[in-house]
Amino acid sequence: MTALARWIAGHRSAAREAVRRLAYAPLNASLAILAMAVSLALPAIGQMLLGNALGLAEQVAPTLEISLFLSPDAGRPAAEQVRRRLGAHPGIKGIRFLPREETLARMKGAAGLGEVIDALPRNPFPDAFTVRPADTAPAAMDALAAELRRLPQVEHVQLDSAWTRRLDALLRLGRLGILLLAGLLGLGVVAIAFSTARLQVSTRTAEIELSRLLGATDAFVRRPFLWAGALQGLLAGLAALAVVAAVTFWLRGPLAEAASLYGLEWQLRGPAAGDAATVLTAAAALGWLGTALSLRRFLANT
Amino acid sequence: MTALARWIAGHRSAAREAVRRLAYAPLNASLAILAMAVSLALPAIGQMLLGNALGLAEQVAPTLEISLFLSPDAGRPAAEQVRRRLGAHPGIKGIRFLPREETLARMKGAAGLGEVIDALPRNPFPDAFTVRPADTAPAAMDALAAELRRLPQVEHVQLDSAWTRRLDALLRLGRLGILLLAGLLGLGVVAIAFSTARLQVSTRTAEIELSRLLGATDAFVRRPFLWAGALQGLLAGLAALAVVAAVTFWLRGPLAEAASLYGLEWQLRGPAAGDAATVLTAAAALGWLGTALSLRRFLANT
Amino acid sequence: MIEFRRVGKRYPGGGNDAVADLEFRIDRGDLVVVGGHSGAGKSTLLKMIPAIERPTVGAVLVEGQNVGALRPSALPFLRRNIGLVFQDQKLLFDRNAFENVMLPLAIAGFPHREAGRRVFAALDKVGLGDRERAMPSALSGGEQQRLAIARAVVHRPALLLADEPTAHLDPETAAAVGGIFLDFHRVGVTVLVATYDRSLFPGARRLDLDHGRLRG
Amino acid sequence: MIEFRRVGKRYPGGGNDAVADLEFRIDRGDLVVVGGHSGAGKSTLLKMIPAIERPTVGAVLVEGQNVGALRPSALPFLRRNIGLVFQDQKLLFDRNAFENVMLPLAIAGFPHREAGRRVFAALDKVGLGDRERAMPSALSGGEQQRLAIARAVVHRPALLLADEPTAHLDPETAAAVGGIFLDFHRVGVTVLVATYDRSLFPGARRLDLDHGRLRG
Ligand SMILES: Nc1ncnc2c1ncn2[C@@H]1O[C@H](COP(=O)(O)OP(=O)(O)OP(=O)(O)O)[C@@H](O)[C@H]1O
Ligand SMILES: Nc1ncnc2c1ncn2[C@@H]1O[C@H](COP(=O)(O)OP(=O)(O)OP(=O)(O)O)[C@@H](O)[C@H]1O
Ligand SMILES: [Mg+2]
Ligand SMILES: [Mg+2]
Repeated sequence: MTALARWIAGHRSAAREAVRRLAYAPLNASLAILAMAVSLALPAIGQMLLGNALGLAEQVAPTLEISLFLSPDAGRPAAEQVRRRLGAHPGIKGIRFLPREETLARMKGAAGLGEVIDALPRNPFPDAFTVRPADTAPAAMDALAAELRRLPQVEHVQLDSAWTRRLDALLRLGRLGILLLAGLLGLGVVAIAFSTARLQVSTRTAEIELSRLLGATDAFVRRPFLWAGALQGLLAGLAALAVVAAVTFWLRGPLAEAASLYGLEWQLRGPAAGDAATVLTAAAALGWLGTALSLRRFLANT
Repeated sequence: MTALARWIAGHRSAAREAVRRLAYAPLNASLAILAMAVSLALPAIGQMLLGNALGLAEQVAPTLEISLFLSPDAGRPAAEQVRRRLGAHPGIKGIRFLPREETLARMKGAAGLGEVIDALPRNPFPDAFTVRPADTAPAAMDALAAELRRLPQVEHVQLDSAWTRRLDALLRLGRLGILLLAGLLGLGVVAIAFSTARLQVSTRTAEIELSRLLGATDAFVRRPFLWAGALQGLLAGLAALAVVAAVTFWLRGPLAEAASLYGLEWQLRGPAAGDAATVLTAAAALGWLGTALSLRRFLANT
Repeated sequence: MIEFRRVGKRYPGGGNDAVADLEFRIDRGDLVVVGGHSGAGKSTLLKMIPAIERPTVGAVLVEGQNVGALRPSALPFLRRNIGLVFQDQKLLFDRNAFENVMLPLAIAGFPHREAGRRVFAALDKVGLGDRERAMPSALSGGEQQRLAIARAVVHRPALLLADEPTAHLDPETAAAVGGIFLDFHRVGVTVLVATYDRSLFPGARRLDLDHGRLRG
Repeated sequence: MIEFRRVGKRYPGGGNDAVADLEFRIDRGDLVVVGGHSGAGKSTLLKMIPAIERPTVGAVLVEGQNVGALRPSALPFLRRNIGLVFQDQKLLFDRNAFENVMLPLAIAGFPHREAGRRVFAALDKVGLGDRERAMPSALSGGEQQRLAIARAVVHRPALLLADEPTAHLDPETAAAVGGIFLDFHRVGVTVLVATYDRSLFPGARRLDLDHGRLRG
């Protein structure tokens, strides 16, 4: 046998042995897989929700706007000139023009003001623009507003900076929460993977010790454990994905309903194929890693 | 020795033995405690946040209001009469009167309207009330609005029912999320407690079998395990409370800041003493229960 | 005290009867040596007395009780009156010598003080008086066997069952250990020993097994 | 082949030297019986050859190598050429007889087919040819001991170390097992046996220990 063939044969029988071990104590294996799956599912759900939230933010983003009111005396040509300058500005992503006639009509529709407006001698409203800035960070919006204030014919620039600060605070809070969750559950996954491996090692102490007395290399001892750990992680990853799918299915209805109340047409999407692959890889890697750490401690002590 | 003294002595030595076992494998014990603590901490944090959210809702509740606009011709006496009827209504928790003069002054201050208002021949705004309903459920608010609409001199009743529906949808979503989290983590706690007990039983199979051969009763075998399980649960509960306290401390600043942006003076509170006691009791009980289940399976099989 | 009535035992999955047709009586205070080739059924015979194994046919009576039919909750009280030396010793390797010997006393609920005195006495008797803090893995094979014997006699049972208790002992130590069993026999304890070394128990009654059946 | 040079061993925590001043040579193909009272140091002597224990003073040479100074990664290759019968047998109770005997071959990376043939041959040799699917817990004490012997010889090692391999065997079976060791000796294998039963190995060279020192 060549060294390679020997190596492959070694791994083949180690993998067989790993499957045999999991099947030998199915309840133990299932419990460990379940516990790991729960810990994996929560960050996976978080990731899925975050991905969806980003998509949603794209849709909601237009509310981060700056309003420009021209002087009431500025004519249409002046307005046209302002529009060109806004269009050429690199910091601006979109422009909407609001002619003064339209504003007047809208104000009339508003409750309790019809009578008032009718009493007016002339249209008191100016032409206006709403612009969508490319960068919606509060500081960037402030700077852009100050710049726009200096344009000719622009009498008033309005920027709902309280609102942008609120959104920003909310986003920071959300990120903090997810960070916290991921940290806590990361700890949980590591603890479970490690102690599962410990359990498996501890029920096989006699076998490990004997094997070494009979001339087994560390690699020979380690291989079936590592295979079992990775396999168990993989199964936990699959279970976690099943949980995520169930949660997606369950939340889709209520979330779409909530979104429709805000006038949004939006549907929760399940995790992307890439994310699913990441979960499986991470799960198998974690199972492998926890086992390797456990083994290192154990093999060093004996 | 009386039977009671014997029973107490048995439990005393079982508890001593339990402590000895935990101390004998401190890493195993710490890992199990850590994993359980993480699973306990998340619902505990959820509970703490929920409690805080309820307090916050109390503060925010005034925004769930109904606005009443009187006819512009109604004089102050008519307004006074309406106020009395509102004050006597059992479905109304609070009333605020908004004189037409104040409304006019406020409208003048609003951007771009100063000129318009000055041009008006007379004050176009009516007297108004805002009332806080006792029951803020959407259906109750709709009914109350309909009733108020029938009051004499009331020309218009405005109810931001879209907003109340949004809040309601959000609350339902939040409850669903917490339910989901509690369910998942409940599963996790059970799995960990059970498999921790299995680990402890499986490393002591020889001892259990020998003890039975030497005439130990099931109670004698069970006692130290149950004590160890409960003790471990209790320690996990303490660790979970420490996590909750750390989270409270960490979130207090950002949350207070976010609240202040909404004009709220509000501070996150840690878990109440009662809630902390509940966590500890539940943790010890869970540890005990998982161990008992594990032992039942094992002792039945041997 | 002990009576076997046409006792047979076939292990689940085993093709042949491990023992068959066993019929004998042992009186209180008897000293009996159980003999026979490897696999003859000696251990099986001994294990049926404390109901570690139950007969598939026949009845084993101890003090008039059919132990094969005892409820599980009644077993502890039967077993606490028996001293057992297992063929594979069954020492606890995460407990030191003292704690190993303490176990039967803890199970019987002996007061701590009195129990400690008895443990030291038993360790002394098997020549391990100075090893009470040693873990079993730090004892030689023969020392482990003597530890198992100390554990079997520490609670002064009325019945001693010993399965090859001198297998790992040199002739001199074996004779000393045999002497312990003879001492117990002398004070009225019923003793059954499975052993190949009959010379240790001169004058003992013999039960010789051959493929599960009594010979002669 | 094996050389002890003023070897001494004191276990950590042990008060006395387990062995001291051991100085001897064993040539390839020798048959040696190690004797001495319980606790004399027989197991310690045997364990130092495959470096299961390391001497605290002196050197143990196997094929010219100082095994006490071997790097951990070199141990497997030393041990694979040795057949070991442990005093406490060290069978795996969650594997059946076949799998227990298979272990040394799996470790050495034998091809599956050839390994299976050898396992059956070894089981036959110790009289367990029809028990290959039995779990060790379903074997009598003596059968377990023979299983341990089958495992020690299955890979046909150049050196056999056996620690009381006949302790649980009746005289006839013990003689048969002794014969196995004599057979290996006859084909050139070096054999060291710790036993009280010297009559099994007539004409063997003797190393007698007394409180850790060689006698005579
Ligand atoms: N791991 C250990 N730690 C401490 N002391 C030990 C250890 N192993 C053996 N000993 C002591 O070393 C001495 C020699 O032990 P060894 O096992 O070599 O004796 P032995 O000749 O094999 O005895 P036996 O015939 O009873 O098996 C004994 O006193 C024993 O208690
Ligand atoms: N748990 C079991 N399951 C199946 N067969 C068993 C079991 N225990 C023992 N046997 C078989 O029953 C027969 C008698 O076993 P027993 O242990 O009573 O023999 P023994 O006389 O004690 O032998 P030894 O001297 O070798 O210990 C043997 O053939 C053995 O293989
Ligand atoms: Mg036997
Ligand atoms: Mg020895």
